[in-house]
Amino acid sequence: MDTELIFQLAGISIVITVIYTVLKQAGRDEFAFSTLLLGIVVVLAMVIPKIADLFETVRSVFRIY
Amino acid sequence: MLKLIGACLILTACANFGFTWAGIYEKRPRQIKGLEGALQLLETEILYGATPLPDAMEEVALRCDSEIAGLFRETARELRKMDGSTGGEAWQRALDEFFPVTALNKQDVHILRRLGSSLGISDREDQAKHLKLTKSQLAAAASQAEMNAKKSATVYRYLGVLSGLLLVLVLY
Amino acid sequence: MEIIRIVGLGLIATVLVVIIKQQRPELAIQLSILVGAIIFTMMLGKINSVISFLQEMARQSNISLLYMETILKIIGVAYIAEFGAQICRDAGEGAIASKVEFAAKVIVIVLAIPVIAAVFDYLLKLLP
Amino acid sequence: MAVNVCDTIPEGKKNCTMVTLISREILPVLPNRIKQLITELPADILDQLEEIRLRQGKPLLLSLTRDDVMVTEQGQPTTVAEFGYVVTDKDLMRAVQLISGSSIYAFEEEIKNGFITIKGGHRVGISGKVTTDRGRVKTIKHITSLNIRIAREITGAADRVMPYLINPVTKKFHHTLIISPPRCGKTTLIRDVIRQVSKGIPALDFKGCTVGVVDERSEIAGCYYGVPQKDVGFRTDVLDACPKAEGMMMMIRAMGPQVIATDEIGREQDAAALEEALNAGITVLTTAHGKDWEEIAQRPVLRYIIEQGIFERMVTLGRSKGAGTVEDIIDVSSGKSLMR
Repeated sequence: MDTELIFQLAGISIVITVIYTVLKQAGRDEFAFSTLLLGIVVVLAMVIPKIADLFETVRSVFRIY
Repeated sequence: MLKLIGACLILTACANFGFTWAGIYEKRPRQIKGLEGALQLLETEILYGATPLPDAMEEVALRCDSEIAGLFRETARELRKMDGSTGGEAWQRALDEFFPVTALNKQDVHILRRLGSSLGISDREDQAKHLKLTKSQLAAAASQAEMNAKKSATVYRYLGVLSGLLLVLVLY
Repeated sequence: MEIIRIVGLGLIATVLVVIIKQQRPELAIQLSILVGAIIFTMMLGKINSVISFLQEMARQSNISLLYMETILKIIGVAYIAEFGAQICRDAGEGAIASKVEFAAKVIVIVLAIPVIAAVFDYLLKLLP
Repeated sequence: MAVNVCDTIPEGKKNCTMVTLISREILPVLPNRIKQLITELPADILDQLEEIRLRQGKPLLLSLTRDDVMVTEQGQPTTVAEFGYVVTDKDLMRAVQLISGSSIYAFEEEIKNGFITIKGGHRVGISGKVTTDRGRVKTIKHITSLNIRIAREITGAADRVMPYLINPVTKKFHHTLIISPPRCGKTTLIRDVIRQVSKGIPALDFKGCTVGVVDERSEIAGCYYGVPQKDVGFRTDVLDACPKAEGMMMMIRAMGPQVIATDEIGREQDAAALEEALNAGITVLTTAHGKDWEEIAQRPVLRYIIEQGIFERMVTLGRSKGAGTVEDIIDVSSGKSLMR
């Protein structure tokens, strides 16, 4: 389940990169930038729970309360 | 499996949207060019044939680009009703009806509307002048539209497919 | 085999990150964070069993549980700090990485104070 | 003995035809407001309607058979000018556009001549500010007056006069001149004469013959895009809006008419063309403005024509019993009135 997430994230990153390039080429710089921002937010939203998970596990494993 | 089908549906829908959008951008210069040609025909009808407006409109509708023939056919129909509306009014009404089914934007329609107010109210030379003016305005709009289309059509095509892909990836 | 899975994952992720990094480093970083987090999480389960074993040993050999727990805490803090600092360094922010490491060191010392105090106590008892 | 040609039509039929005629052919060319006002008028006024006059800034005026009447804003007939609906410049502009079918450019020639013929053969007179080009009328720029003349087609208007115009022995149509003051039914009469000559009259044992109509002012046949809007018979060819003299020559050359009909002769070329027609053995039917034949004879060209003895019959019209009263029919060779 976790490996899937990596590919999903990589896919999203690549697609966003291409969209950014295409829009930039068309001269829609502001559009391109906002797409990028949106992409980062989406990716962050997916990554942050994972990090939270990790920290939670670390805390429980090493008894840091 | 169900997920896969859904993903395919989303992808095709988004791609389709992109292609349609691009299609509109590509249609506009073509339709403006068609309009230019049609107005040329109308000018010929008026200047050399002195054909009455309903007949001239019908003639133009028969001979011009099929995509914009509707505008002229509709005007001729409105005029033939003889319900006390002038050529200009018939033209405006036809435009209102015809505009939503075209790729023309507000600016183009504005040019055409301005033509309507002078349609059929003066002698041949004057009519020809008005038509020439409209044609030159349309020509400017066409070249601009063409440039726009070149840039935008590909972008929208890409964007459609890619946004579909993105949506699938985010939701998967 | 767990290791094959993890190495495979790491390689693929590396390739992807390298691809993305050329265009959009900010997205590449996130990807690498995710990969790191996932591998870490996978390994934590194993570490858990090691720690349980250590605790069992400590209990049998009558070592004070306080020390054991302090050591575990310190290891945990070190792990997390290392994780964060590595990522910062990956992204080219060496300064932030060193700050994170510094913070980790301070916290480790703070955590270690009871142990150090105990050591001093013993030393003072030994030296009359 | 004077006869009103209008009397020959039954009263009921006339009523209904007039109202439907107006609603079908006149109302579509009027701007909405005026259209509404006229629709609301009582049928007996519509029945008498001859002209609708639109003048910018002046009350809307309807000319009836005997007098004229204005219309109030509420659609009531009135004779007080102050109460009448005042025609605005917008009304006129719309009317002009509607009359020309929104194609003023198509009627440049007609506007130069001062009138447009609309569907149904009704003529609309135009006046306003004229622009000239090297001394000739180029166009009427600001049209400020319109006169819509309702062309009445009275089938059978010529029933009373036809027996006098056809030779009872040879069964040939006489050379005829119709003399009439304006608005006395001259055109109505000549149109019906043409129709009867073209179709033939079984009662008089007269077989129809080919008629060529040179309709300089589009009045006789009321051509709309070249198609006669009035019934002028099926053996009739119409040269619409063609100068008379030239038109007659064209007809003689190619169309081979047995009778040539024109309206309002009076110029020298007309006389020459008439002679040409006579030489070709063609019978001539024409009209002239005037009260009676003494008055006509004052004008040199007409006098010359009459003195040549071209015409065999002269029909005089008047208004003594309403428009279209046949006052007299004269046999020119003997100078006697045939109706007394």
